[in-house]
Amino acid sequence: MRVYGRFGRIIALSATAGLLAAAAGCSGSDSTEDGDRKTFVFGASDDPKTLDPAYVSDGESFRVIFQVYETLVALKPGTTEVVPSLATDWTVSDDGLTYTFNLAKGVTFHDGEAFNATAVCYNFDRWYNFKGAQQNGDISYYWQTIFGGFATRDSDSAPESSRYASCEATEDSVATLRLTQPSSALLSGLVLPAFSIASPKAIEEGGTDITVTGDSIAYSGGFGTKVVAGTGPFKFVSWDRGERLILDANENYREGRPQLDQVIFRPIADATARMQALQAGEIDAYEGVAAADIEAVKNVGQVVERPAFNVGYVGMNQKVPLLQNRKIREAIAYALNREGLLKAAYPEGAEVANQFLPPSQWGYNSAITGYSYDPERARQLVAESGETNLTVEFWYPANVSRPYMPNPQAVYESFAADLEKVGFTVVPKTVPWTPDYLQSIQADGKGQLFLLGWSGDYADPDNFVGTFFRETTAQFNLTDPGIQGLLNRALAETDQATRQKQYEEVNQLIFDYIPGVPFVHNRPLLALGKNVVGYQPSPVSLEYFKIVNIEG
Amino acid sequence: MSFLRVRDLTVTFTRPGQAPVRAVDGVTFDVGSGQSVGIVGESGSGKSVTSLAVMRLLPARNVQVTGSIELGDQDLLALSARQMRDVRGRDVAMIFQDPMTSLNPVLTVGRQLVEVIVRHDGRSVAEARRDAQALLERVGIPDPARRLREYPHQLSGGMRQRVMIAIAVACRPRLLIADEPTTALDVTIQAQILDLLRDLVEESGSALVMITHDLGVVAGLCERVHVMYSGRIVESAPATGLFARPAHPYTDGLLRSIPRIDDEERGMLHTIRGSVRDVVAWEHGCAFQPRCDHAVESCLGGPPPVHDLTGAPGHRVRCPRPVHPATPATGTGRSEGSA
Amino acid sequence: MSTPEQVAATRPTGGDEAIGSPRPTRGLRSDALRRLRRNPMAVVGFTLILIFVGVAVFAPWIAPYSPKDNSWLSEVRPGAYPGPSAEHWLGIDPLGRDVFSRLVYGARQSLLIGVVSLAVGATVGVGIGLLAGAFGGWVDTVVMRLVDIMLSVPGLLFAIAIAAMLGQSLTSVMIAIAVVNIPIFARLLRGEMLGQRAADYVLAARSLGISRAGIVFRHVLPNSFTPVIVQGTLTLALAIVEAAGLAFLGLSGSDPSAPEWGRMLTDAQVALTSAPQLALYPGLAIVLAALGFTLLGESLREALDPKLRR
Amino acid sequence: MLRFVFRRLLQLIPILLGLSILLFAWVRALPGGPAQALLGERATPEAVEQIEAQLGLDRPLWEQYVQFLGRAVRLDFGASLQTGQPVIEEMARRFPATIELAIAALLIAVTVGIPLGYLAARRYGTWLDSVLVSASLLGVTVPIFFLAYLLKLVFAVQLGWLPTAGRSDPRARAEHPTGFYVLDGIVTGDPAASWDALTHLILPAVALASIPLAVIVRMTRASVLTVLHEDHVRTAEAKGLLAGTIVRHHVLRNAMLPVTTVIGLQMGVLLAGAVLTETVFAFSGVGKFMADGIVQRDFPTIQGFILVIAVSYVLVNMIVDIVYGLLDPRVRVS
Repeated sequence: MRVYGRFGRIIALSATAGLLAAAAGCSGSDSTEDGDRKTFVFGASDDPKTLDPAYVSDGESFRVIFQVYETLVALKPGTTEVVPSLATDWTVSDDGLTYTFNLAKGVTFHDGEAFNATAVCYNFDRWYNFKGAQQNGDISYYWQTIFGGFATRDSDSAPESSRYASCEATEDSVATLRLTQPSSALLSGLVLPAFSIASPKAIEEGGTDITVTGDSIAYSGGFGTKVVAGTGPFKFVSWDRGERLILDANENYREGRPQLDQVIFRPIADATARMQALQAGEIDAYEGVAAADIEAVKNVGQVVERPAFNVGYVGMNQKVPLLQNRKIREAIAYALNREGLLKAAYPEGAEVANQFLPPSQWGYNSAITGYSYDPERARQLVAESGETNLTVEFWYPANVSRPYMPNPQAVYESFAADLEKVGFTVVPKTVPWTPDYLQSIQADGKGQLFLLGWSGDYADPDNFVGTFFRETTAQFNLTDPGIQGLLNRALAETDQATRQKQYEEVNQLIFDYIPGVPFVHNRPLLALGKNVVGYQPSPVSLEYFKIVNIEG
Repeated sequence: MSFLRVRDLTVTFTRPGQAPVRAVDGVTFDVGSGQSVGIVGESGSGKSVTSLAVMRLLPARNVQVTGSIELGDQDLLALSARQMRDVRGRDVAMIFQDPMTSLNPVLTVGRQLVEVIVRHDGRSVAEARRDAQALLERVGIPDPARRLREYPHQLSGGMRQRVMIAIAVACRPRLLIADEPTTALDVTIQAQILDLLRDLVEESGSALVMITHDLGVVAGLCERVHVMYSGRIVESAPATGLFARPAHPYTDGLLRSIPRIDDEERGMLHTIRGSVRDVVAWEHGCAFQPRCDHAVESCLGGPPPVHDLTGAPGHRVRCPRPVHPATPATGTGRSEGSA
Repeated sequence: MSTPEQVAATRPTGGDEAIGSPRPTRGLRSDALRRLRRNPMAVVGFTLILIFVGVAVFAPWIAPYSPKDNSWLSEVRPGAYPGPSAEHWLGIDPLGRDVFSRLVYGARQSLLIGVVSLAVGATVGVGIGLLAGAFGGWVDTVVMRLVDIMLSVPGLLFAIAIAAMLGQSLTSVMIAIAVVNIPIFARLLRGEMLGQRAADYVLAARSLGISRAGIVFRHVLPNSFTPVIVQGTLTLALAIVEAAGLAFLGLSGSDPSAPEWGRMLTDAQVALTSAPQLALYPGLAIVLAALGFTLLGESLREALDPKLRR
Repeated sequence: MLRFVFRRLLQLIPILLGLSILLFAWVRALPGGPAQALLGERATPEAVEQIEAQLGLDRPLWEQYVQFLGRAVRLDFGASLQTGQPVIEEMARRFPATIELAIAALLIAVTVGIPLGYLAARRYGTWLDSVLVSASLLGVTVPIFFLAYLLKLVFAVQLGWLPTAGRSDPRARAEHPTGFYVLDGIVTGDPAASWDALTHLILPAVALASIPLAVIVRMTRASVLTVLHEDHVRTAEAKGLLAGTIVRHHVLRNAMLPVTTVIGLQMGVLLAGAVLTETVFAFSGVGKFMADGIVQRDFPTIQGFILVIAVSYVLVNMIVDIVYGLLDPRVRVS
């Protein structure tokens, strides 16, 4: 029976952990704290799903994977600049179809296997040859985003073609990647933890079985849950789900052993509880500091902010007759007290948004001002609209915290009260964030009014406005030749200056159309203990623990 | 000299917010060594409270006990609680009315018997077990070894009362108080239990106080009888004297309410009017007066004094107009007896 | 533990025969009422209930503002929520609403949940108990087995399961709590009826040739209601607390702005460090309302239980 | 005695069968039916169809039930929508934590509740009695999660005496061969780990113990009061037994009988209450998993949790019944 098998595995796991600990030269009592060991405890909001990099796209999994594995190319800490990593340098053919990576030498995986071009290509081939359930959009999201499809197409939802042609170990330390069509996003994409290079032996031995039943994904393979081996600064020791995940310093890390001796991820779902754990000294850092907790955190540690590279908005589905009336949309824009909400419930760095693009992104139209809070005007517009039935569904996600929306329910309550004040009847609708909410809003277009937002993946205006409006999406259901035509032209445009103008223009068009009301560009906050140094916030939330240290 | 001397015993229940109730009011009696004494009365007469007072088993709170109770050379009311624990079970033991509830249901019979022997006789448990077996045999329980291991619910009512008796006599107390020991039992068993009690008392030389509402029980067992009514002793006499010549109208009523086979002249049983509930405090005269056929106005002038019946030594009665006075009864008129 | 002077010291008047004979029912009722009035627990409980129900009924007149009115948003800063003032007796919440008004309207929700779930649960439960008690035999066996099975799921869990099944709404919360109450009332009434059926007056009535239904409805049922009332009072308290527990798990009314104590308490946890009062107010409200019903229920039980009478 | 246990085990069968029918009905009544309950709301129609065929939803109801029962007996509830792992594995992994917590809470409730209840009974009608009774009434009216938050705020955050979250110090490394952390420390010869696990248990256990504690206080009080009035205690007094003997053998021993039953019933409160307490203290037991499951509408998990907890509850109460039989000779025979 299963229970016995599980018991056996626990013992096996413990034994493995013990061996690893012994191998690392970690002697002494198991549970007593060694005063000399520098431990960094990160209060995560949840367990990783799995540590198989190719299967995940969520922040908590990425955070751990980012410390254990490395990618061919990486980001300069705190920026979006691509720098060498496992590939010391690379060349791109003129046609943009061939990438030749020169790999770092003398690197070994945590399991002792040698890192070389064969290992790199093993990983690429594995991804390209994903089958069946592995082609599920939730599982291989980033492969599909960057490379497109697979060797065989097993799922209707998988992209039809693939940009990937082949990977060849031309020399022991030279890997050649060939594409079927050029991609300017390739190098930026390869920094994502999803393209981490793992030990082929670990993958083979652990197994990568996966079964998908509806919403539920079972990572039944041992790779990523029990067997984990990358080349990163920290290596996997043990994982006690719900309790802690332990990483130890990699003594043989190619850049030299990290300053920290061990890193521990402690899952605490509730932000207040994480703050309390920080106060009690149980953890050294956490993500998602509530605005109300800033002072309390500052009393015991530090608050650092990530750059604002996001937007939160109230979307309006054009499928809904009431929302097809521009007067109504304008009334809503005037009715929402965005400034009041931000001042009351967001950290100081949060800015009121008036377009779907963050100010730091080129293409932002600084000439746009307007739709300031004016309930009188809103009421007047409602009266002018001629609409009599002012009942509207307002969707918000339950139990989730997003970078642009730390507490969706509070945002909902505040805006709903604003809307009711000017005469709307608001019907609350809420479902859990993943997968139900995204599905309902983005795929099924069930939303009428809805709360949503976007954190930028890369620095291009199309990543924001293009994603929303270039095509007619289920969430907005916007069909407007003016906006859509301009967005398509801007994407094809090669002249940077022209593009910038086009996006500034399109932002004005969107502002006038009001397919939704952007309300915030937030700066997500991280809390750090007093003695934590070297933590470098990243605009794309990928932060290196190898440069972190505990002082004193 | 008497072994148990009770003098002017008064038990008052004081409950906050309610008038104090005197359940026992100035009771005085003696029990000689080896003597058997009966205390007779209806429910509520105070006879049980008297016995509990002697055992000092009345609650400490809201109960006031005055007077004196001397057992041998000990003043029981002056003993500390701890000292009293040594007295109970060793010097004076008690048998209760209901054998169904008086034994602990979750302990074996043996355990309940052994613990008292160990407690007072200072014997080892093994020794006490042997004693216990012998005791059970003595009180007439067949197969005592097996019974020791059994629980009370496995025994019949009569057997349980035998166990109670065994527990009471386990440490050979010099005084045994039996509070209605047969009331809850079948009639056929009653006689057996009474026989057993009589045998045991005679054999051990213990004194016995038999508390009962049943004059019949007293008749065969006791040398002396005290009749209680509403907290006071209304008549005390040697058993033979009492049955021959009941003096108090209440005693007379009790006696006449016993059905007798040899008594053919009366077709109907006598009943006493009313119930003991219609209590009149003794301060305002005889408490029995409201139910008394003989009552006269003077019965209401304060508590009637006790006086000896002339010509009947040791026969005392608390009534100005006894039913069978020593002197020829007048039956009518205002002759007021005086002490 | 103390070594008591005498263990039997707390016995009532020493097994005296003077006390404890059967009393007629009518006497018992008025007797109970008298004892209830003298019991400070009952008085406190009754007062709390009076306040609670009064506030719930007259909420619109008591509350100075609408519970959803967020006009004071501009006075709020993260972690700094205005405290009590002349305009806002209990201050302003993180979304710029008057805390006192929300608390007052919250009493309505709590009372509604309590009363409806009790009414439904008790009615159905009593009906089932009646069925089992009146018919006896296999009906009784089957019904009581069912009740046993329902009781084999811990109450809160049962409520969670049902609320989770029905989805997020006030109705589903009320149904969930009601369903949990059904087996409790069914078993209670059936037990009472079995006891009553053997009672002397029922035997007397039967010997007089009164029909079974007649006996059940005219004699057994009215006499069984006392414990139902006691249980009902206690159930109201439980319903209020259970509703809070469900709210904590996200199982409450669909409108998060609706002033509901359990939800207010849950939402206030976010600001527990900076503004503990926001949790304390609804927390205390829940405790006091529940305590009111518990105190009254327990006093009632004690007053009506002849065994506990001293 | 063996026959008594056997008979009691036999009585389990109808209860468990009934329970399975109840759960079957629950799954059927879920929005979208059993297939969606297994697959989640986003299930594609094809997946639903496939599962429905697999579950035999087109077959007669009784056949479906038999199939459901088969799965339930094999503890096959499908995969958790939260983690993708089989529900039963997730439960098995977390069950020791919840058991440990429930036992700790029960220990607190019993060791504190019984003496307090006894004290209240002995001081019946005094202010002490009133205080204890009122406190116990308060104990059942304070929402567990609210109490948990208050305890955490005061003892962990403000005073810093105890940890705020989790089952063990995240920095400490301990082996967990059994999953019961306190026990693990003993098994692996690491007393510091046991101590660490204990300190993490205290606050959640106290919060969880509040209701059972209150109930046990009141039950003990009522029971002791009843026993004190029983004739056999007077007999014991008349025997001149020492006060301590009487309290232990004649009062408490008898009074504990009804309390045992109540303790069994309180296990239900403990197991269900764990859903609330574990969440507050980020204590990774089945309760927290269930709470997350409710939020995520993880019906396979909810279903598994309900069945496992209900069965545990029934089993615990059966054990309590058997213990009751051991304590009370009257039950054994009848």
